[in-house]
Order: sequence, then C-alpha cells, then structure tokens
Amino acid sequence: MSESSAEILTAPYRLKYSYKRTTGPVIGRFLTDLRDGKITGVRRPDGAVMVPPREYDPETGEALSEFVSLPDTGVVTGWTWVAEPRQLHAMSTPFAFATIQLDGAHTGMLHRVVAPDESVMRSGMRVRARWAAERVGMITDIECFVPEESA
Amino acid sequence: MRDIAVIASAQIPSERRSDLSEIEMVQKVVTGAIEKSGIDRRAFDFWCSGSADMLCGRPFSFVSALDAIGAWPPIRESHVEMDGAWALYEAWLKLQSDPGLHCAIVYCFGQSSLGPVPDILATQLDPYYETPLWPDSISVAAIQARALLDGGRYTERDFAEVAVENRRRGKSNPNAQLTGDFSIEEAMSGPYISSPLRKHYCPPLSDGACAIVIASREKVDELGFAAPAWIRGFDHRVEAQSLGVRDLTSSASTQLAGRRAGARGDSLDVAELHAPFAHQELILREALELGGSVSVNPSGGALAANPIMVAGLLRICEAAGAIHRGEAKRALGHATSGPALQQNLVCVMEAN
Amino acid sequence: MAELCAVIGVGQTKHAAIRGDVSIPGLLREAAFRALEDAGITFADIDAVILGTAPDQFEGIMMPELFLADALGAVGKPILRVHTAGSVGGSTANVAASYIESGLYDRVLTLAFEKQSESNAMWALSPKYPFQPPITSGAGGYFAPLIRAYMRASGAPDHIGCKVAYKDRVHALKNPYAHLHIEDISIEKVKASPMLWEPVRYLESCPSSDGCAALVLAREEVADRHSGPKAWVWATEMRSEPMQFAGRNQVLPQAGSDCAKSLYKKAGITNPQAEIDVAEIYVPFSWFEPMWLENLHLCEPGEGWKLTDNDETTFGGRLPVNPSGGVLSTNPIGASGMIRYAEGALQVRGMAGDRQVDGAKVALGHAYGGGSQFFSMWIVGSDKPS
Amino acid sequence: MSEDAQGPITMIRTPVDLEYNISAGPDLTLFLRGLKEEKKLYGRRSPNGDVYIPPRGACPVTGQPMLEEVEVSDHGTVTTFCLINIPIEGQELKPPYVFAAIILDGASLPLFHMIAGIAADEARMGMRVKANWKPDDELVLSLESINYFEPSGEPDADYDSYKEHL
Repeated sequence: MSESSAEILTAPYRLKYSYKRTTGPVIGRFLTDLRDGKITGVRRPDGAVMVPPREYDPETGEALSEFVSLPDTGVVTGWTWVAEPRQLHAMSTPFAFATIQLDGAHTGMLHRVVAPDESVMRSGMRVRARWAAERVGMITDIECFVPEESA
Repeated sequence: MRDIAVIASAQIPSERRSDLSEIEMVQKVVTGAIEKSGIDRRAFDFWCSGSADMLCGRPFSFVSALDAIGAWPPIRESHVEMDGAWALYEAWLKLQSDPGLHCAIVYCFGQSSLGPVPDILATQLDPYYETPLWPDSISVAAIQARALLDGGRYTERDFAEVAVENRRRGKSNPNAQLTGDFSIEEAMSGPYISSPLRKHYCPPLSDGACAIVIASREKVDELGFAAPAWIRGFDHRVEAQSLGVRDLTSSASTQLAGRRAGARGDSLDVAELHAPFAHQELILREALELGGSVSVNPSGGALAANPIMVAGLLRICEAAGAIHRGEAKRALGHATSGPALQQNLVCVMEAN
Repeated sequence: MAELCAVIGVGQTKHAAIRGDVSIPGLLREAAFRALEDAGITFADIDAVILGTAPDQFEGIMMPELFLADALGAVGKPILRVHTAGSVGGSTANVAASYIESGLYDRVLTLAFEKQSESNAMWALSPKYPFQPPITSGAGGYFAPLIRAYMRASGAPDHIGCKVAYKDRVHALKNPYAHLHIEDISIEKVKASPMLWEPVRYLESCPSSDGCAALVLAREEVADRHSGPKAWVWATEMRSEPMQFAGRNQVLPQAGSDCAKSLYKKAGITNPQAEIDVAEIYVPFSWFEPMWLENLHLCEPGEGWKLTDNDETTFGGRLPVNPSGGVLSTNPIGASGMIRYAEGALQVRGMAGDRQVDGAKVALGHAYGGGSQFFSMWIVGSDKPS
Repeated sequence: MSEDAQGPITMIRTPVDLEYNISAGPDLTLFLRGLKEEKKLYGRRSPNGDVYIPPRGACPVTGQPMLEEVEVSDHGTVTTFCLINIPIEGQELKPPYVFAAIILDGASLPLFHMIAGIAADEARMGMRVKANWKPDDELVLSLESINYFEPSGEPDADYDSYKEHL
C-alpha cells in the first residue's frame, strides 16, 4: 500500500477514573468541618492562619496542627473571568476563578466567585460563601463565593 | 566545577499538530544533534530525557521513545518527568560527578495536540483542595496577570508589547509556529481567553521535540569544536505551589536560581526566557534584573512556539545557538514549570 | 567520583495495601522525618530534594513533586522528579547520589513513593489505549512467559518459584515495615495458591502497596562529622535497552548484565560472589530471584536456581537475598527500588534489626523496570571505598 | 463524596475525566490499515535487515529511520506463553486464556496475541499457529481483526529455531 495515500489514523481516548484519596488528619478535619458548614484553618508558628489548612508550613515544612475557626466571609485578592465554563467546571453560567482571603486568614484560597457579570468583579471585593445544598466533605461543599452585598 | 559546554542541538519545527509519532520526532532530533556533534552514537557516556505521561494520558510514554535513539548496546540512561531543561541539569551534574564521563545527550518531546492541555495541567494542582474545581492553566496564569495589573507597575499595554515583540522576532526563527507583525492595538483588542489574558498574550499549543549535546573540555578539544557554549552557572529552584501562599507578582525562585548561576543581568548579550504568557516575561526580566542592553528572546520565545516539556530546553538550545553562531559572548537560557512560574531554572553560558 | 557520598539517614513508612490514615504528603513526610531523624538533621539542613515515582496515572496527579514541594521542605531549593518505570526508586537514589558526588551539594533528601490505593494498578499500568494491541494482561502477563522461557533454558525444577516465595515471606516476618506478614506461610500454602498467570501463582506475586522510602545522602566531609553509622556509596550504575528488538534476550537482558559488570568494576569488586555480603534484588515474581542472580553475575549461568534450592539465599546462606522480604512482601511500585537500596544501606550500617545479616559489610541494591529493560544498581559498604 | 456521611471524612473521591485525540502515527497507520483493508500484516525492514512488526518509527537498535514495508505471513511459531487466570479491569477477554509471543514467518521479533482452538493446557513452546481472522465485513483498525491464533497443524518448530526470540 502506498504511503502517500495513507492518512494518519486518529482515535478518541478518555482518561476517566475516580481516584480514591485518603485525606489524613488535617485535610480530613477541614473537609469534615466543611460538610458540617464550618470553615477551619490552621495556625503557623508566626501566628499566620492558613485556609485551607495544610499539614505543614509551606516555607519550612514544619508540621502544623493548631486549628482555627474562620467565618465564611472574606476578600477577593486575585481573579480571572471564565466566560465560557467547560464541562469539567460543573458551572452552568460564567464565573470567576479567584483567590479569596477569608477574614482572619493570612493566605488565599482558590475557589469560584459567581457574580452577575464580569464588571462587578474587582480585587478587594468582599465575598461570602454560598454553601452547597448537599454537603459531602469536598471543597465544592462551598458551591462558590458571591459578592457580600448580594448574599 | 568542571568545564562542560553545549556543543550541538537539534529541533523540529513546532506545529499545532504534527503528523510524526513521538518516536519519529525523537529519532529526528536525536540523530540530528548527534550528527552535528560529530560524536559517535555509541560514544555517549550518558543519556537523559524529559517528557510527561499525562500529555498523552498513557503511562510510560518515554519507554517507546527509547526505541528511537538506538539504545543498543545498552546505554547509561535516565528520565525526568519534567521539561527537558531539567534533564539537561541532571546530565550536566552527572558529568560533574564523574571525571570519567565526557559527553551526554539530552532530549525531550511533547505533544499538545493529543489532549486538553490546560485541563490536564489542572491535575498538577493540589488534588484535595484545587483540582476538584478544575482551574485550567490559562485561568491560573490569568490570576497571576491580574495580580500584576493590580500591583500597578504594569498595564495591559506592557503585556501587548511583549506579545507583539516576541511574535515579530519569531519571524526569523524557522522553527517557530506563531509569528508575524501584529500591532499593539490588534493585540489589545483580541478576545479574552481568561481575562485579563487575551488571545495574543497566551502561547500557541505546539507539538515539538529537541535534543542537545554537552561535552567536557577534553572532549571539546579532541573534537576541535570551534564555538562551544561553556556552561558557567546552572541552578534550579522551586516555590510553594498554592497561589494563595506566594507573591505572584515576583519570581523568588528565578531570582535565586539566577543569582546562584551568576546571571548578572547587565553582563548578558542574550536571554532566552521561558515565559509562556506575556506577563510572565515582565516578571522574569525583573527577577533576573535584565538591563536594556540584553536581547531577550531573539527566537520569539514560548509565545512563538510552546511545545510542552520542550519549550524550556529550547530556550537553552537557542541561547547556546547564539553563542555557536558568534552572535553572543554570554547568554542565558531559562525554563519554567508548574503553575504561575512555580519552578524555575537558569543556565548561563559563555563563548570561549 | 568528584566527591564521596554516604547514606546518613534511612526512613520508610509502614507499608500497607491502604494507608488510610495519611494523605499523600503525609505518607511522604512519614518516611522523610524518619530519615531526617536518623541523620539527626531537619529539613533546613537539606540542600536539594530528589523525588521518584512511577506513572502519574497511579495517583492522577501530574508531576506531583510540584504540589509536594512545600510538604518536603523544598521551598527555595532544587527539586527534581525522576521516572524510569519500575527501576525508578533505584535511579532516583542514583541521581541523588550524583548531586552529592558533583560536589555542589552537601546534603540531599531523596524519596520514592507510590500510593497505589488511590487507583487500581492494573488499570493504571494498562489502560485501554487506542491502536494498542487489545490483549492487556497486567505485569504478570508480561513476565510470566519470560519465566517459562527461563525454566525451559535453565532446566530449573518447578518448585523453585514456590521456594523463593516462601523464603521472602518468612523474611518479611522479621521486617516491621513490610506490607505482607503472612504468619502461617508454608511451601504448601504457596503451592496451593491460585495460578494467576501460569506459571506464576498468587503467592509468588508481589502485592500492591502504599508506601514511601527516603534517604539522606551527604558529602564525605559532612558524613565524617556525622556520629551515626554510615553506608558509603561505592558505586552507582544504570543501563537501559529498548523494550523489543530483533534477537533481544528478555530473560537475561544485556542491560542488566552490563550494568552489574560496570558497577562491580567501579566499586573495585573483582569477585562479586565472594565480596557481596547481602543483596536486595527487585523480585516482583518469585522466579526472578534465580534469573537476576544469573543476570547479576552472582552465580554461574544456569546455576541461579541451585543457590535458591540449597538455601544459600536466606540467613546463614552464602548470599542472603532480600532479608527484608523484598518486593514480594512490599510493592509501592515507585518506591520499591529505593526500598531495596535503603535496606542494603541499613544492613551495612548494622541497623536492620531482626532482619540484620550478621557481619554484612557490603550490600547490593538493585531495581529494574519496563520490559526488563531499565536497570539501576548501587553498592554500599560499611567502610569508605578503597 | 464521603464513604460515611456521618463520621469524620477520611477518604474522598476525585474524578478525572480528560478527553484525548490520539494519533497512530504513520507506521501504526500502515499496520492497522493493512489489517482492516487488506487482511494483511505489514511490517518494516530496519537498516540492518530485520523485519519489525508492528512497524515502528525508528530502528530500536540503530536509531535510524526504518526502510521499506514488508508483508509478513499470518503463520508463525509460539516462542513462549502464559495462561492468564486473572480478570483484568477493562479487559474483555474472559479468563482463562493463553497469552503468547508468536514469531510470524518473515518477522524478526514476536508479536503478542491470544491462542485458542486448543485446551489451555495443550499450549506449548514451539507450537505452529495461524491467524483466525474475523469475517471481511467485521475487520477493524486493530489487531482485534485477528480473533486469535490457532494451531496450524504443522509440526512443532525446533527449540533452536526460535530460542533467540524469547
């Protein structure tokens, strides 16, 4: 068979798998509390509070275990607008990916912000968590954050 | 530190979708670099490659690449699941560690055409807190770009200038993919991919491969190689990943790696920076304190061609090429990895 | 070598089918802290981190060293990720040793892990991928025909595989970190276990584990100041060959043979059969013990199975092999090679507890991967190399 | 999702679902089209004269591009095999089945496929086999165009004739 006539074959392939992740005590504590409608951070030796909590200090690797309760309100510290959500995003309308610093926390948390449109979005805006109707112990138990005035 | 030089490299033109299989891509660049080096294939003391399985969604993709390089009789060989720039670092260190070794070849390959790269890269993030939200790599870079705008030192016009300049310079690079004369206005009126990142500030999706040969001073002398690019400093550093725990407007790891590699911005003729997104070049220029006399990305950089897992090593190939061609006395190649410039590598090279 | 390298710290997790009590960072940190504690240092003393793990599909995390960087105390430091298929645990330690041997780093932390319980190993290793032959049969299906070919060529009697499996499972009972502790193990029990990939039985096969191993390596001057026992790296070596080519001997691959010969030469070992006191060899299916003994020149060709049959590869024998229980007892794939290296280092440091081989001064660590095509090895000794 | 909605969360499920479009490359395309369109097995000759099947993009021994295509027979010799008794996730075949390395006449290295048409315990090294093809209208772009290999009735091959191909 002649080579020139042979168009290169292609085929779809789906990498689909539901990974099973054991959480360990710190991540597990945060997710358990989320399921129960509470947000929990962890305190670093210098007093700074990180949420979501990590098992260790990101600078030194030192183990952390002092949990701190936080409100579900905070400030957007950075964002981008996703005008056309894709299937993976599980969002039916445009939204923002944002880093959100909860009141009392010293680091940002990556999450979604749902706002009427992009023009509402700005760094420094106050937001409040909108909790998922059914909470199962995942980061998506917070469905998204919304502008505080509209909450 | 032992004197080691980059003496040859080869690449294939970056394309949106290559008809070549991985094996053929690797075969071409490896054989190309070997032929340019003048070293017999069997005489290489060490081989190292870089690639990432998740790009094709199949485990052990580097195993079939081994079929392409003539690994017989058996070779001393290793692989990093990283951009090829880190494979070069491993090879350079291997020659540093053993005075009995004199030459090594490094290769890498990556196809962005096989899978949804921005979504695949979301699997690099924290698997408990972040990946379940599927923040794609463009959104992540856009959060960084926004932080830069919020910081007030740069405006969107600066992003546009970087994009336009790289695509213009890329016109003279036969291996580049997305090049041309665009106007600032054109760039600034293009559609948003993830605001504030417009289409022009984002890299193309590319398939590509490249290979590079390094050799000791003894080997360079033996070959009578005229214009080696001597590696004078080589370092790589990482930061914490999470976007919420680091300053996205600067690159501490680039700064540290640059200092340790002796980059000294004012002393360089050429700097090839691996900045897939336009705003990242601004951050890197600051981190490396590049002065106005430095020619940045004469190749067009990653904005002109961005084969994933390859684009970093390509920067070192291009910087070394400037020395080989006598266009630079001192050149820097930089590579980045991870979300929003999390991990960075700097290689400083000099002419004889 | 530009610089001598020594192991000054060894750590590993308790390995298990599911380490349900830890996250991935938690698993790695368990091994890392044990190694650091053994070395008497902290993350702050480490200059670089080298991480190895097998395909990213196992955990579904692309290049996990990136998200793990802060958990491993690597912020502001170099971190490198090695992936050379099943040999990765060994090659990762080799790369880490080259960081030290280059003279550019004082102390390096190297780790290798797999948390296989996050997915399914057979799925992760052989997904149904377009254009690939439809017959996927798992690692056992790949290696079982090679075992048959070895049996045919060597004339080894059928019971050798069971004997190796029994021996390694008994050894594992002495190792508190081993995944499988089968208290009532017997040859009969191995023989009676189901034939999975004939000629390979269930109890002749490795398990699927969660686990991590970690080593702290140091430059000579630094190691000399360290008060604890050291394992000096006499030599490291690696070899690779293509998976398939015309005339390839997959039963006794040349890459393994070349690698071993070069390793011994670098280590100054002229008679490996006499000079090596203990070997930790990557044996995922029991028959690979005699196969690798031959490939590693630890016996004459065709004689590997006789060493096993004559109890020469257990405590009190000429060459104890896998006193830890080996890969047959513990197999977090990405970590399995480094566990071999770590166990060898523990032996020559005299720190192997109940599984200590008396008077072990020189140990071989071995790992292989892919289609018996990637090999990494090292020799460590109680004393500095002469 | 938590496994236990009431107690503390210790494990979560995080799905990955990524869609790829995989390319066969020119050589596998040649091979697969041969199976479907011509019921033939195409390999390629390497620069040192060996015939590789399936063909690949480069010669593993020399690292040079491969040369012309070569048709290989659908008859061959079992060089070694194993009997698979374990179900594999995603695998359609039902155990037990024989998985064998078969060196096709005219090829220089074995191809892996299933053996049927015999009792599983009758499989042996050196057995001569031939391809059992699917009907013409059921051929596919895959080795599944061959249902399995089955005994060809020829006498067993000498061990010496295939011992280099284990």
